[in-house]
Amino acid sequence: MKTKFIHIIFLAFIFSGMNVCLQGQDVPGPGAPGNLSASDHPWDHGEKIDLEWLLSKDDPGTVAFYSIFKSDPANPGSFLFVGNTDPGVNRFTIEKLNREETYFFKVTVMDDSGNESEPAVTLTAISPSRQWFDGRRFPLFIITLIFCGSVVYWIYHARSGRPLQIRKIAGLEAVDEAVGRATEMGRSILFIPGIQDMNEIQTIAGITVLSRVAKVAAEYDAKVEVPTSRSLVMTAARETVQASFLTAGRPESYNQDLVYYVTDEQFGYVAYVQGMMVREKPAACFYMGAFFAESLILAETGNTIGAIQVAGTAMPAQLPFFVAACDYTLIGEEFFAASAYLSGEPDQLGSLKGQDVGKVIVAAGIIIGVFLLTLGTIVGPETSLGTAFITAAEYLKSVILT
Amino acid sequence: MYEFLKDLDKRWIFLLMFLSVTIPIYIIAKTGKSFPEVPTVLSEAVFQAVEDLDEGDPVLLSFDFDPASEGELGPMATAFVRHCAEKKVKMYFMALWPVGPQMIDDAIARVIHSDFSHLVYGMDYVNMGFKPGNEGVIKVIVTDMRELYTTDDIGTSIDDIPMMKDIENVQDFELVINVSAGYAGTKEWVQYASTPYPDKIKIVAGCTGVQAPLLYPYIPNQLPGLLGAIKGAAEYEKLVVDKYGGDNPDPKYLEAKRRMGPQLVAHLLIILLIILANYIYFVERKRGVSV
Amino acid sequence: MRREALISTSLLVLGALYLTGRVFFTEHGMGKAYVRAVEVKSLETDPEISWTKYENATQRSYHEAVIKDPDQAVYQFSLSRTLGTWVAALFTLFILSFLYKDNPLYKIAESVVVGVSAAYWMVVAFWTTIVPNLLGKLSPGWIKSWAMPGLNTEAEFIYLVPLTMGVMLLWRLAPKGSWISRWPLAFIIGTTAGIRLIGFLHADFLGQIRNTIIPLVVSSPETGFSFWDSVKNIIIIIGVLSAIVYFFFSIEHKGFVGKTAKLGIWFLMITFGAAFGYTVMGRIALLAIRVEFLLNDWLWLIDPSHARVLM
Amino acid sequence: MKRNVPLLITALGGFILIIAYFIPATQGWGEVAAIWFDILASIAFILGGGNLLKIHLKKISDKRVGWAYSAITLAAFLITLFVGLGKVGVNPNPLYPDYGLSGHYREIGSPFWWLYEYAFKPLTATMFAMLAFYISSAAFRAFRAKNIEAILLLGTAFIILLGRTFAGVYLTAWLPDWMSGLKIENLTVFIMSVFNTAGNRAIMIGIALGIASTSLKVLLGVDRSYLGSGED
Repeated sequence: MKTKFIHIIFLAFIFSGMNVCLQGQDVPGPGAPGNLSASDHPWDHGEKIDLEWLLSKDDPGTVAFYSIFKSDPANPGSFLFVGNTDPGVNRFTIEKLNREETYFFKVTVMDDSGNESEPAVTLTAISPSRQWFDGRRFPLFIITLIFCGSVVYWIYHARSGRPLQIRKIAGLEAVDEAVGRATEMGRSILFIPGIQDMNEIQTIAGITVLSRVAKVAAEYDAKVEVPTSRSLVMTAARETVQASFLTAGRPESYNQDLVYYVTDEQFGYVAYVQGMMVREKPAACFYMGAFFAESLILAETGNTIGAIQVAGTAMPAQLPFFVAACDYTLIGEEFFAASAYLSGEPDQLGSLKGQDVGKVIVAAGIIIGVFLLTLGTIVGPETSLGTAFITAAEYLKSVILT
Repeated sequence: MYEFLKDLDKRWIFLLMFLSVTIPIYIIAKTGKSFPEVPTVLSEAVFQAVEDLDEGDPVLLSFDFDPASEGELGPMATAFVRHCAEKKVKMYFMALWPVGPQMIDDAIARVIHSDFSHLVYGMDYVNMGFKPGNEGVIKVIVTDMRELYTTDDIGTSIDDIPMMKDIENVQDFELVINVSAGYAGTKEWVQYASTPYPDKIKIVAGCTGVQAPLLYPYIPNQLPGLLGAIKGAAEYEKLVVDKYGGDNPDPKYLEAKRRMGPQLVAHLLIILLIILANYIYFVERKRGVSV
Repeated sequence: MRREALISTSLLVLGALYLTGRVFFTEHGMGKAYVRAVEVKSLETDPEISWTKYENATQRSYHEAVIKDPDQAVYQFSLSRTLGTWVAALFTLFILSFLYKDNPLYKIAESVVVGVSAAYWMVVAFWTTIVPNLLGKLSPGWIKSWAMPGLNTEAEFIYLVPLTMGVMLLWRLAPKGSWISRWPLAFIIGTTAGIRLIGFLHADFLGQIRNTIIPLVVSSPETGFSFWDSVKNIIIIIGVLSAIVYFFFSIEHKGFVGKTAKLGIWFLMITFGAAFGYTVMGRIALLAIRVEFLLNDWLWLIDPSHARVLM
Repeated sequence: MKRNVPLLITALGGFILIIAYFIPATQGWGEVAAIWFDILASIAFILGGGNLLKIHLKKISDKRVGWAYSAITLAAFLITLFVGLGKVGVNPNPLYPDYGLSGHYREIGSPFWWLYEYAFKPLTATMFAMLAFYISSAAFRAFRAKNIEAILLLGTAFIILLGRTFAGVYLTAWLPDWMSGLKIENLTVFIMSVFNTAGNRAIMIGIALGIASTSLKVLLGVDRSYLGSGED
């Protein structure tokens, strides 16, 4: 204790002496930061390193900012500027580093009068290392698990035969009705699975609805025509329709030429379908999938020929047109629910219950976050309680929900 | 009136629509007069974002549209390129749509070749062309440009292009300007570029009228400025022309403003149609016709 | 019916007469296209090869060049592009004729657009995907030798996997064993499902919750309490929550839930109305550019960009 | 085998990509899958093109009604394919003059460009422009104030339509400053940034849930209609 005290006295003496010596010459630099240590940033892709140092003796005081530098692997011995931190901050995360390189770092202090201190330098080289898990995505991982878990749970729940209460969706009863009417009138049914490829979930959902429509049509012995705008969708749609005819017990009525490719071009496709609709006058039109501008062309043409039209899409921009021009429209999530409803299988209905759990998470997240932020604002961010609320809300936003 | 309207053939409406677009176009082109524009906040924000750039700053322009939407987006592309050229920034063009490079070439021919012919390809502007993969492209180039872009649109190696020397990834650009007609476009740029790197990537965009409502949820944090459809283009045109146009601006820089004429008349026609439709509806309800 | 045929025939004849008159009996004519010849030299000096590139030019620049030097060859009349302008104009009219009713002219346009566009996308896929991303990865040397001389990469044999799957996909065309094509289809659907599941949960699901966490009361030390911003935030939160209630599947829309769902659907309807209003704008712009093309580039009735000197 | 292997491939492919999303070393796999998909979709063009040829050849050989139109389609298809794949009339890249095929497939002046510029472009753009007409007929027919929902829909559309033109600005310009919130251009921004934002957010959240649950059903094999019957 005593020796340490003497040390300090001694150091103070030397410093004051230096001060005296330097008087009249250049103004001396601020106190250097001390003990710079570098460590790998945890749970990352292997691109970041965390730095930590002891604050300069002039902080708080005359320190304007700390400057951080990294060594330049291409040019040994020289350093590249990375960034600045405010006074009072003693840590910094360096990003965009290369896993294959080793680095040194240095930190200097700049004071209010523009003097730079001696640097604090790391003594050993370090390179960032890559972890097996991306820590930033941990909350997402948990939320995914909860969501998938609840869907799976309700599917099993339904499979075990316990009843599920699910509300009605207006557009869905219309499917059977439309197919029936087409049969009565002796006209065909047009099914359009959107204009996107198989790498779009909406197309897959549309194909699922197609399997149901084709099955009912096969039972009634009605003709279903499926022009597609993608080769892969044609392939998948053929498999589906064929299977539906088989399930309905009429494999001999399946005609693969009714599921055909037109063109990948959106407006070339719609030019064809529009002409075809006017000439063949299908009695029922289904638009189930991802749609863009062609939605209104299809729906208005269908309206002109007096067809029953049922649409389902998750393209928010096209919903207004379907809502305005079709008899029934499945809006967004309802469209995805349709395949579950139409299949009539209990385990499919279970998945809807799982989706509702997701909605509860949404509502809870929003309500908690809003509550915290509002309280924080009312109490006032200048009080410690208010700050605590706002920090909690920010944590929710920037850590859990990213 | 009611009897006439009730069974009105659709084709009369079509004809009215055609006339309400054609006549204003003809008159405006003949007289050279068009309606005034008052820029809104969002257009001002776009203008300011470009205005804040310094000479020589790198700017990425992603033209994600096709000829089908050129009517709405072409004037925006023209105005953006011109504004960038006036600010003397370095322009890097790219496209997420297969026909995007064609739109880029058109804009370059329209603005750079004719009015800024001193700009040198490879030094002041470069067309990096189209890459397939939609948002996948964005995800890759935000951290590494060269993984996908090894050559420019005409096949010159990236390493032989002087202005590519300092560009490692999208974060190195001072501003990203996106002109988009749908997927992949502004929404993907916001989701995969400015959302993960809020401090490093700043995006302003011009989009079609269909897309605009879907982008409002991202304003202003993830997307500071947005030009919505032809009106946005007309407002931005006005800002650019007011500052750089001189007294007698080239008509190509006022294309959107001109096109607001048919817009106004056609909008009024649709409003009129909605009113007439409801007139029919109320008469029918009064008479007890089941509808 | 006969009257209708008479009207449309006479309209067609009148139109044809007008066009003939405009082409042959006016000094300037219409629908002509001009080009500027630009010589392109190869960048290698030895051996020097050069060819001519034709850029679009205006009638005005052509006219001015001719006045300056009647023998100049830089600006030229282009027959192929003039023909193109006429073809494009006629196709435009053919498509629009469908609004009146389906007719042979529309059917011609329809047949052409299907054929050209199907082939167009195949060509694009070949030159932008198959060549650089499949063949170029598997055998860069070969591709470098004829298609992409600028290519300098090593072969990546992992691309044998998509190639194999592609062959399996084409197996459908074979008489036997077409079930094998379900494997690549299963791969596509599986990977799509995986990517979308996590992608949408991350970007849209979490992202939109995050964006909705806003204070009900907006106030800041600098500006104080802001009434309108608070109202805005309150409406947004009520709107999001009530619309989510509308999408609930496991509760019948009755009582309080029913009323909330009703409020939710109101919000959705306002959203749809807004989208409709915005979309109208874009659609009219599209029509305007077609009409401008007809009046400007083809009929030469208007000249908003001062591209022509009418003699 | 015919049915279970595809199910296994689906499940493995999907779950591996989900897990890969959380592991730093494999986060790029999603993009790789996207590139592979592109390749597969391009190869599948052979199926689509083959189907197109088959349909139209059949129509022509059967002399079915309208076979002449099929002949037009076929001719347009084959000509475009030929000039595009062969880069007919395309000059080489100035950097590599010795390579005949190094030019851009859509070089200005080439036949493929001509087809694009004077057939593809006007035809598709006009088709798109037809929407202006359909939107007016839809507005006339469907926008009737039948109930509150319809009133909200058409009322909002009405305000936005007005607000996006000079006319709307002119109509409400007389409002005093303290009522400037009711000026139509401000009202438009208010509707867009408040009501529209709320509605779109809810739709987007719902869609995300729907997509996630549909994907999960596909991966678990609960929903497998796309795989066909399992018969050859």
